[in-house]
Amino acid sequence: MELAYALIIGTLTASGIYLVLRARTFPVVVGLTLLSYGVNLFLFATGRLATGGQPIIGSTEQYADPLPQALVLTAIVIGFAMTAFVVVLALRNQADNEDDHVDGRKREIHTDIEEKEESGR
Amino acid sequence: MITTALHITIAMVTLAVLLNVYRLIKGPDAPDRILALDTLYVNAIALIILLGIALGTRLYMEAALLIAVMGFVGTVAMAKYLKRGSVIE
Amino acid sequence: MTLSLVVLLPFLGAIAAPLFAQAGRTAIAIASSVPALIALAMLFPHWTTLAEGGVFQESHSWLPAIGISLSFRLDGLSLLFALLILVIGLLIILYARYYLKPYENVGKFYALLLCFKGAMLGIVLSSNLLLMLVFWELTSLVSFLLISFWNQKQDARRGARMALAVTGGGGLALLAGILIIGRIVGSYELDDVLAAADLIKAHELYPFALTLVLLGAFTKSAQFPFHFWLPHAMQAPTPVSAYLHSATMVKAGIFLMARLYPVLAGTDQWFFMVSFTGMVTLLIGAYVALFKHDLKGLLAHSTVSHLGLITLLFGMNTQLAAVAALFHVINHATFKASLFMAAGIIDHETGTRDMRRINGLWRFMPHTATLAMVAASSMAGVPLLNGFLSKEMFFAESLSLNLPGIWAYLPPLVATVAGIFAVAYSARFIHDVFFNGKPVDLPIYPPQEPPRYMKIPVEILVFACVMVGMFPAISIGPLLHAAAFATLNGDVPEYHLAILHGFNLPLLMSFLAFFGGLLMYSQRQRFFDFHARFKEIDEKAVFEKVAMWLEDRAAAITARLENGSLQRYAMLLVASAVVVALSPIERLGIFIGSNGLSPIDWPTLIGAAVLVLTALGTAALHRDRFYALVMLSVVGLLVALTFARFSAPDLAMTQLSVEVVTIVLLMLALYYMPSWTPIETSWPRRLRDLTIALTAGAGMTIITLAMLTQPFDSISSYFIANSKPGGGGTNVVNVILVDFRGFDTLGEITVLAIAALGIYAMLKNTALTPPPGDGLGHPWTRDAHPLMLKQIARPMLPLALMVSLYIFLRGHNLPGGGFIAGLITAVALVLQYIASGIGWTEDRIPMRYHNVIGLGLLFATIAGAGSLAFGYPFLTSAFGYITWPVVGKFEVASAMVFDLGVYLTVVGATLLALVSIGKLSPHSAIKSTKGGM
Amino acid sequence: MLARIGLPQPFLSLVLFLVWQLLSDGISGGSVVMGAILAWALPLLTRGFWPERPAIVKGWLLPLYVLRVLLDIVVASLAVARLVLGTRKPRPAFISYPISLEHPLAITMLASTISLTPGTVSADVSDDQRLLLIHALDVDDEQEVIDAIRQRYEKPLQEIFQ
Amino acid sequence: MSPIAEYLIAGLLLIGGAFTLIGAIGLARMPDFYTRLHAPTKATTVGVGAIMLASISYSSYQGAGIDTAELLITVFLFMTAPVSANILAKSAMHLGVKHMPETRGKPWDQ
Amino acid sequence: MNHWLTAPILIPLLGGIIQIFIGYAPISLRRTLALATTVLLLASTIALLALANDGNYRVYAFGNWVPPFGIVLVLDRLAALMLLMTAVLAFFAHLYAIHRADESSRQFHALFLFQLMGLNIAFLTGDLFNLFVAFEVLLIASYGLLMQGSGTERTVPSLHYVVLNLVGSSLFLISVGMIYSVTGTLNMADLAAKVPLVSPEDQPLLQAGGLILLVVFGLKAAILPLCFWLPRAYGNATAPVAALFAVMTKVGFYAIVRVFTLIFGPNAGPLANLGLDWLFVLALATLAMGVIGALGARNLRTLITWQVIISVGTLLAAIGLGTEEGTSAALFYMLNTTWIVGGLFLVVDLVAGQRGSAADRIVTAPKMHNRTFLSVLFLLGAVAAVGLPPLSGFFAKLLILQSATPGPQMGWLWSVLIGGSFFTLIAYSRAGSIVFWRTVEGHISKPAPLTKPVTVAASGLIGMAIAIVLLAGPISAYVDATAAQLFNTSEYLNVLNIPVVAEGL
Ligand code: NA
Ligand code: NA
Repeated sequence: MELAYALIIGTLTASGIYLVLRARTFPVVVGLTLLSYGVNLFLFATGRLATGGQPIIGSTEQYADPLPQALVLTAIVIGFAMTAFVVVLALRNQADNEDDHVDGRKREIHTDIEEKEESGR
Repeated sequence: MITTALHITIAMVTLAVLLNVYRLIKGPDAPDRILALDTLYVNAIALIILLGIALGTRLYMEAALLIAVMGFVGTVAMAKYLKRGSVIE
Repeated sequence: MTLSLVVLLPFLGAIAAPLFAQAGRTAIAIASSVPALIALAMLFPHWTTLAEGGVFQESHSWLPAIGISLSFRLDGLSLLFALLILVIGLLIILYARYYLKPYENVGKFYALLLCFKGAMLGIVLSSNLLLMLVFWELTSLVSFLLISFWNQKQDARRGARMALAVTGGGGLALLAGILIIGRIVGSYELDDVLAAADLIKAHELYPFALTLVLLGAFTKSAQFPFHFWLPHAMQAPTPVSAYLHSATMVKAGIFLMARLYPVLAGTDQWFFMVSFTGMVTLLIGAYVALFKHDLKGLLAHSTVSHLGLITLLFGMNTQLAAVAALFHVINHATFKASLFMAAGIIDHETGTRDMRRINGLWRFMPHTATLAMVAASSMAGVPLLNGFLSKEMFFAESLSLNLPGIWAYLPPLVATVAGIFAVAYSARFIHDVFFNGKPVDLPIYPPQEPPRYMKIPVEILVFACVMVGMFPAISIGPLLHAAAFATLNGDVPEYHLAILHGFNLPLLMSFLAFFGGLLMYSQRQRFFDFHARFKEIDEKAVFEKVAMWLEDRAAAITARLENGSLQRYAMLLVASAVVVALSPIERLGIFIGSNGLSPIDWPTLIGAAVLVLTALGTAALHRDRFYALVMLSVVGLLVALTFARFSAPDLAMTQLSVEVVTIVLLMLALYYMPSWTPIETSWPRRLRDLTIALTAGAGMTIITLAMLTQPFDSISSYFIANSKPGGGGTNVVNVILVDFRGFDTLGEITVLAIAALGIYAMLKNTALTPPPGDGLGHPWTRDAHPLMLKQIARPMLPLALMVSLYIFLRGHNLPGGGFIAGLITAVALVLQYIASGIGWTEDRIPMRYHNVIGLGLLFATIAGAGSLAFGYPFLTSAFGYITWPVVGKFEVASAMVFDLGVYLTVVGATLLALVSIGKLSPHSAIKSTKGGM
Repeated sequence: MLARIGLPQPFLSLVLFLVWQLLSDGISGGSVVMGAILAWALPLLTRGFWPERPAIVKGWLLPLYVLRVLLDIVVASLAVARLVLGTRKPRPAFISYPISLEHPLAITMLASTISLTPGTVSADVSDDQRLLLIHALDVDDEQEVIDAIRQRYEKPLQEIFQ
Repeated sequence: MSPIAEYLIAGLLLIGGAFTLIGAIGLARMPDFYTRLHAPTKATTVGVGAIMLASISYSSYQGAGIDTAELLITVFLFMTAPVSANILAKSAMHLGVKHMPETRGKPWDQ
Repeated sequence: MNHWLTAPILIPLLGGIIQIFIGYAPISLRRTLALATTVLLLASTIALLALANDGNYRVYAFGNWVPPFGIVLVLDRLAALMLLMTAVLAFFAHLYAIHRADESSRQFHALFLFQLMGLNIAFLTGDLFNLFVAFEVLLIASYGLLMQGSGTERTVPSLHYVVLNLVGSSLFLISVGMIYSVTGTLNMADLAAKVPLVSPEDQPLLQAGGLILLVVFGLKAAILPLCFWLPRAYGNATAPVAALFAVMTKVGFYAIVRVFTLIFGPNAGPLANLGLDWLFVLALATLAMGVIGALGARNLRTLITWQVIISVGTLLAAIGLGTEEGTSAALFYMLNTTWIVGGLFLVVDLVAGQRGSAADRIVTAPKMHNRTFLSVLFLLGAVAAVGLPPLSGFFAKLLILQSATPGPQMGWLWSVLIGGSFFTLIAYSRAGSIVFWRTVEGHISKPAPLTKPVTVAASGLIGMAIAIVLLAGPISAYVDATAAQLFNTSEYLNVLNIPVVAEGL
């Protein structure tokens, strides 16, 4: 069980980081989402894995560690807020640069085209 | 006997999940993928209910309800995107 | 009090003087003279004590932690310099009154001049090395402003910058040197340092301290190879040059050598560093001075040369040489200040400083010419003038140096050659300016004598030259003795101040220099021709070039590193985390803790496999953005199932709701973006990214594995035990959120609220044109709101609200709570937006989302603050059970109000964010009249 | 009449009341009181979203209809199962079905019923709400399908929605 | 728990599992999008419905009283599945997704 | 329990909530209320500093839960110093903002106040996870503030800033997770007690967690190689925002000081002084990088942004010495650099407003209307920033130089710090002399007016350079005591023993 779980976290982290390192805003946002999934699962697992141990008093005999669950809940909400913000920022980038490159490449591309046009003439 | 039936059912639903994933990856068109995802949501509901039966708890029932709601909204949003581009306008 | 007041007065004057600027130049000159006059009056009574080698001390504690105190010390040495500063300063003030034009900013000029005077007095009177350094750097700063007084001239700006760089930089070296001395001695007080002279010289850090201190002294005193700043500082108004480069600024370095003479001198290292530097400077300055056509340039290089002479004397490591050095300090100050002033008068009256144009002024201004010629003669070392006396002492000392072998001839040879040059450039100053035919093309013609009072300072100084030259023992003897006494720590050698010491070798050298110099001047054209063969180096241009080169290099390096590439920065961040974690993880290896691995069931395994597969798929197929989103949804769903599988129903629900909202959000964004991601990164770069990503993933796998299999003990048992009795709820996670760690939750909803507000603000005036179709050639359809969806969506709203309420109410005891309930409500409303559009929906929503957010935060805060009224800390919860007929027993908890705040914030924030994006759409032209936003 | 006492959508209120009982931990005094409050408050709160007059006239006929549909679903599911598992190729068709219902909700219910019952999916409703596009999985004769739908589902719906 | 109840629950479970699986098989096997659309909308709905019934029966036989949240989920699924199918079909028609050549009739322009 | 401990958090929170509600009220009302909030905050932080100055720890247990189970605020000298420093900076920045910068959006004041709330939580909290939450609050507000203002040039730098910090937040969570997974606690005092006792098998996890945490704080502090996002982000923010952001890097610095003295400090057993050797080297490299950047800057704003990085390098180098003296010196320096850099951002904005299209670029431009006033402010700021006497920067640098003990470390620190001062001196003198002196005839027609608020704000912050010198004695005594308190970690552990309120009123 633990190995499978560890591999899940590893995969999510690796996929997330690879996407975060891309050059366009959209994959970066997707990567951040994947990364936060991995991180949340990791944080959750700091309380170790429990089956049928919902931390609802009276529902079971052995309770899973509730603290990491609360922390992850907070982390999810904050992560959601942050994702929303960065998505909108990506939109602003698109609006301001007419391009979704993370470095806002509009001008360079435009000048490239202009240069080509001039040399063509 | 219920336990055996439960295990068989879980196995069948798990297999169904795999088939869904197959369609999701295979496509070939975007609506196929959304359809696969939608089905996956419904199968997830089944899995959660089965988990509740297996664990003898009803604490996951609301989670199942939530999957139903969220799966629907997700599907609608995706399908609308394909058709209309702007999901909210 | 006296000493600190002496230092303070000029600064006070600097504040007061500009107030008199309106009243005219005379008024401000008089006002500016007051501090110096008071100071002289205050110092005068101490003269007798000081002449006998007495010392006045005054100390106020300031910052003991740093070792800096307001300690001042007046002894012979500081008195000598203080007098130079004050007296010449007064003359300069008088001179400047006539030099400056009425329209110039005289207020600023006098204020800066007084600041400078105060800083100089601070240097010479400080008895704490750090305090001295404060004033030292202050002189650099103020001189920067003085040199650039005419800052509209490029040369003035550049000269000032260069001076600041050299002297300020030297000051930094001096700082390090002083810090080392302070560390060796354990104090920065001069008394302690002087007492620890042997300790310092024996210390292993002595070479460092010496080098650094000398760097400070040499830069300030314009010693080779730092001499280049001084001639360019001549861009300053002439009163400034006269003051800074005769008596003050450049003498600060000399003062420093004198002050620390007992502490640092006497070693071979001192000898070689100081005497060699002085020698080179002496020669270079003298040589270059001859060829300068600029009147002030000649004087500036001559100053460099004389400073070299004084430095050389200090470097000789003999007491007599030190006395000679001090004597020359006085003499140089007097004749050089008067020469600068004379040059200023000439400049003032002719409009140029170019000696090739200035000729034959004797006929136009004989009075000035006489004064200048006397002063120049003193500079040349003509007998009966003060310059001759100290030069004789210098020649004598150069002969008495006991260098081995042939090196013994070097000092006298250098001294004589330098003397020849000095006579030659002095002769040029006299002949080329006042005789040598007629003026050429002067901007102001005919030149006239300057105003009467402008000459008085020159007259006084020239008078001093003559007096000292003729009656040295009477005029300057006691002061020199007192200074020497202080410099040498009481160890003053026998010496005689007389006009002539008989016919001896030094006198012969003087004759040699005198006639050699005249001969050289008469043959000047040959020398000029010879000199013209070398390209003249403009140090300012070189400095400027070096500075520009530095800046360009710096800009290039910066641009290379800070290249504006997020990919680079993100890579650095991730790589940093990987690198620091590498060694502990390596140490860990594939570690299975003592709890071992537990068996896995098939459904979980398959779920895990699907999760891994879709996560990798999302990354691998990310270029097809919609496809990636679908994959991402599956990942999100499976993460939720994972939470459910491992006993976290609350998390599963939260994850589910958040995930759907996130997907909607991403799709809203995707509408305006390309559907495909192009390949832009080269494959080695992608390989590098892949390596980093895989390393990070492997690291996380190893860590998770080790962590999950290790036994552990946490504070959680407390939460489980106290959740019901202390928090009133059986859902421990919820009780943690709203009670045990309610403060986290308050922060969390604040984040949500701020995010929504920020998003709203960011999109307020954004215009985005969506692409006409989906990128695959399909234009978007016409109908936005299909019938079935619209019909089904409506009953969902009240149903969803009911479910929200249900989830909200049970949250304290069972899975659920304000956050999840809020998301359900939000999603139900989002469904309305999707099904029926923004205009339709907003007309039916009674409240602005901003206010919903505000209410949410307010509820949460009020719920938390309620406990304050009962004397309990913020966020202390209270709960109780109420029994009503029919309804039965139910729980009422303050945490519910808090949770209501969470609910409202979530609803408001989620909708504000999503709808703000939706409103970008050109189709949402039918904006609502009220509601929503 | 009911609208005047704050029940603009009586049928909705009833459904809400029942749903609350479903959600609650068994039926109790508390759940009834709360259910009643919600059944009254929620429709009022969301009144703006229901601009039309109440649609369902003969609500008591609805359970019967639902039961029939459920039965059809179960029975016909088997047919689809056979097709899915078998080797025979399906014979699909797009069928345009002329709607005689008028109320949008009624049309929606009909379309939903068609989709839920195996073998047919409502693919689209025309803009003028006169035609329904049905995709049938395995049919010989399109008219047969149309008639069956008309008889089994549209007629009863017409009665409910008058 | 009585044996009949056990049989009933086990039966419901197996039926539910079977239909869920059949729906998935249909999704995987059917030749074009429109035919695939049939499988999950019903088979899966029926399957999950059966599992819900099993769950309701199981928990009520466990003596926890009748808890009917499952019913709500099922109703919800029945309400939404046709809408999902409808809007998916519309998007498929819009994109001109290929259908079997044997299909009679034409999809509508969107 | 002293309820005043919550004042620096609740005051801006309530002020921010009010701003949300009155977003559409007249701007004068919004300004008045917002500024009143900041003034109130300033007053409360002064009170807290007076309180903390007795050297005792004050603990506030939220929800009346005993530590380590609930979240606690801990007020000590360091926290009080950070609070006051921030409040002073915020007051002047806010004052400057009400001139015009707040007109760009109705959310400005709310964001500004929430930013302060986040900062203050970060300084006060005694809980590692709550520190994460505080970081998120201040970050999200800073994202919003960064995007204030018109024009498109700040979008890309903001995007970079946000994405990097999101990755940083993930790393923060990972490290918190690692630390919790070993120690089972989040309270800093409890962590300090438990870290030394960790078993050898668990040490690698804890070490990795601690080091990743250092990376996270290093990102906030903008230490090399994690500093490159900063110049463009700050360089494109509106002036009051940039000024306020002078404190943002200090949050990273604060977190490093707090966590790496208390939890991984000298008493952490096998993990004692974790990462300290890395820190020193990287700090010096950061300092050097900052100097290079400043030297190559083509406009004043960029110059100041690199000054921020120079400050960070200097601060962390002093901390990297790992001594009480070094820490004390760093704290003294921090006050100076934070206020001065903030002030310089404001001055540069005023300068830019008077130079037409040349703005703050280091080029020839028409003469400014208020050249004398602005040049004096710039001169004072530059002198204080470079560290020349007689202003505060000199004493701060002196303290840092003195805090090194002879050895290779001292050699490196002195060379880089003194060499860096030399080159920044060149950079500032060149920039200043060109901008203020190299002018063409005439003035631009419509310069931005120097209204009272902006004048007071800019001179107020720059004036701190003099105020610090005048108060150098008390300040130096305070930071000495602060460093001593920091290094006496055993006292901090008493936080765990505070009683909760047994019975209310
Ligand atoms: Na001449
Ligand atoms: Na698109």
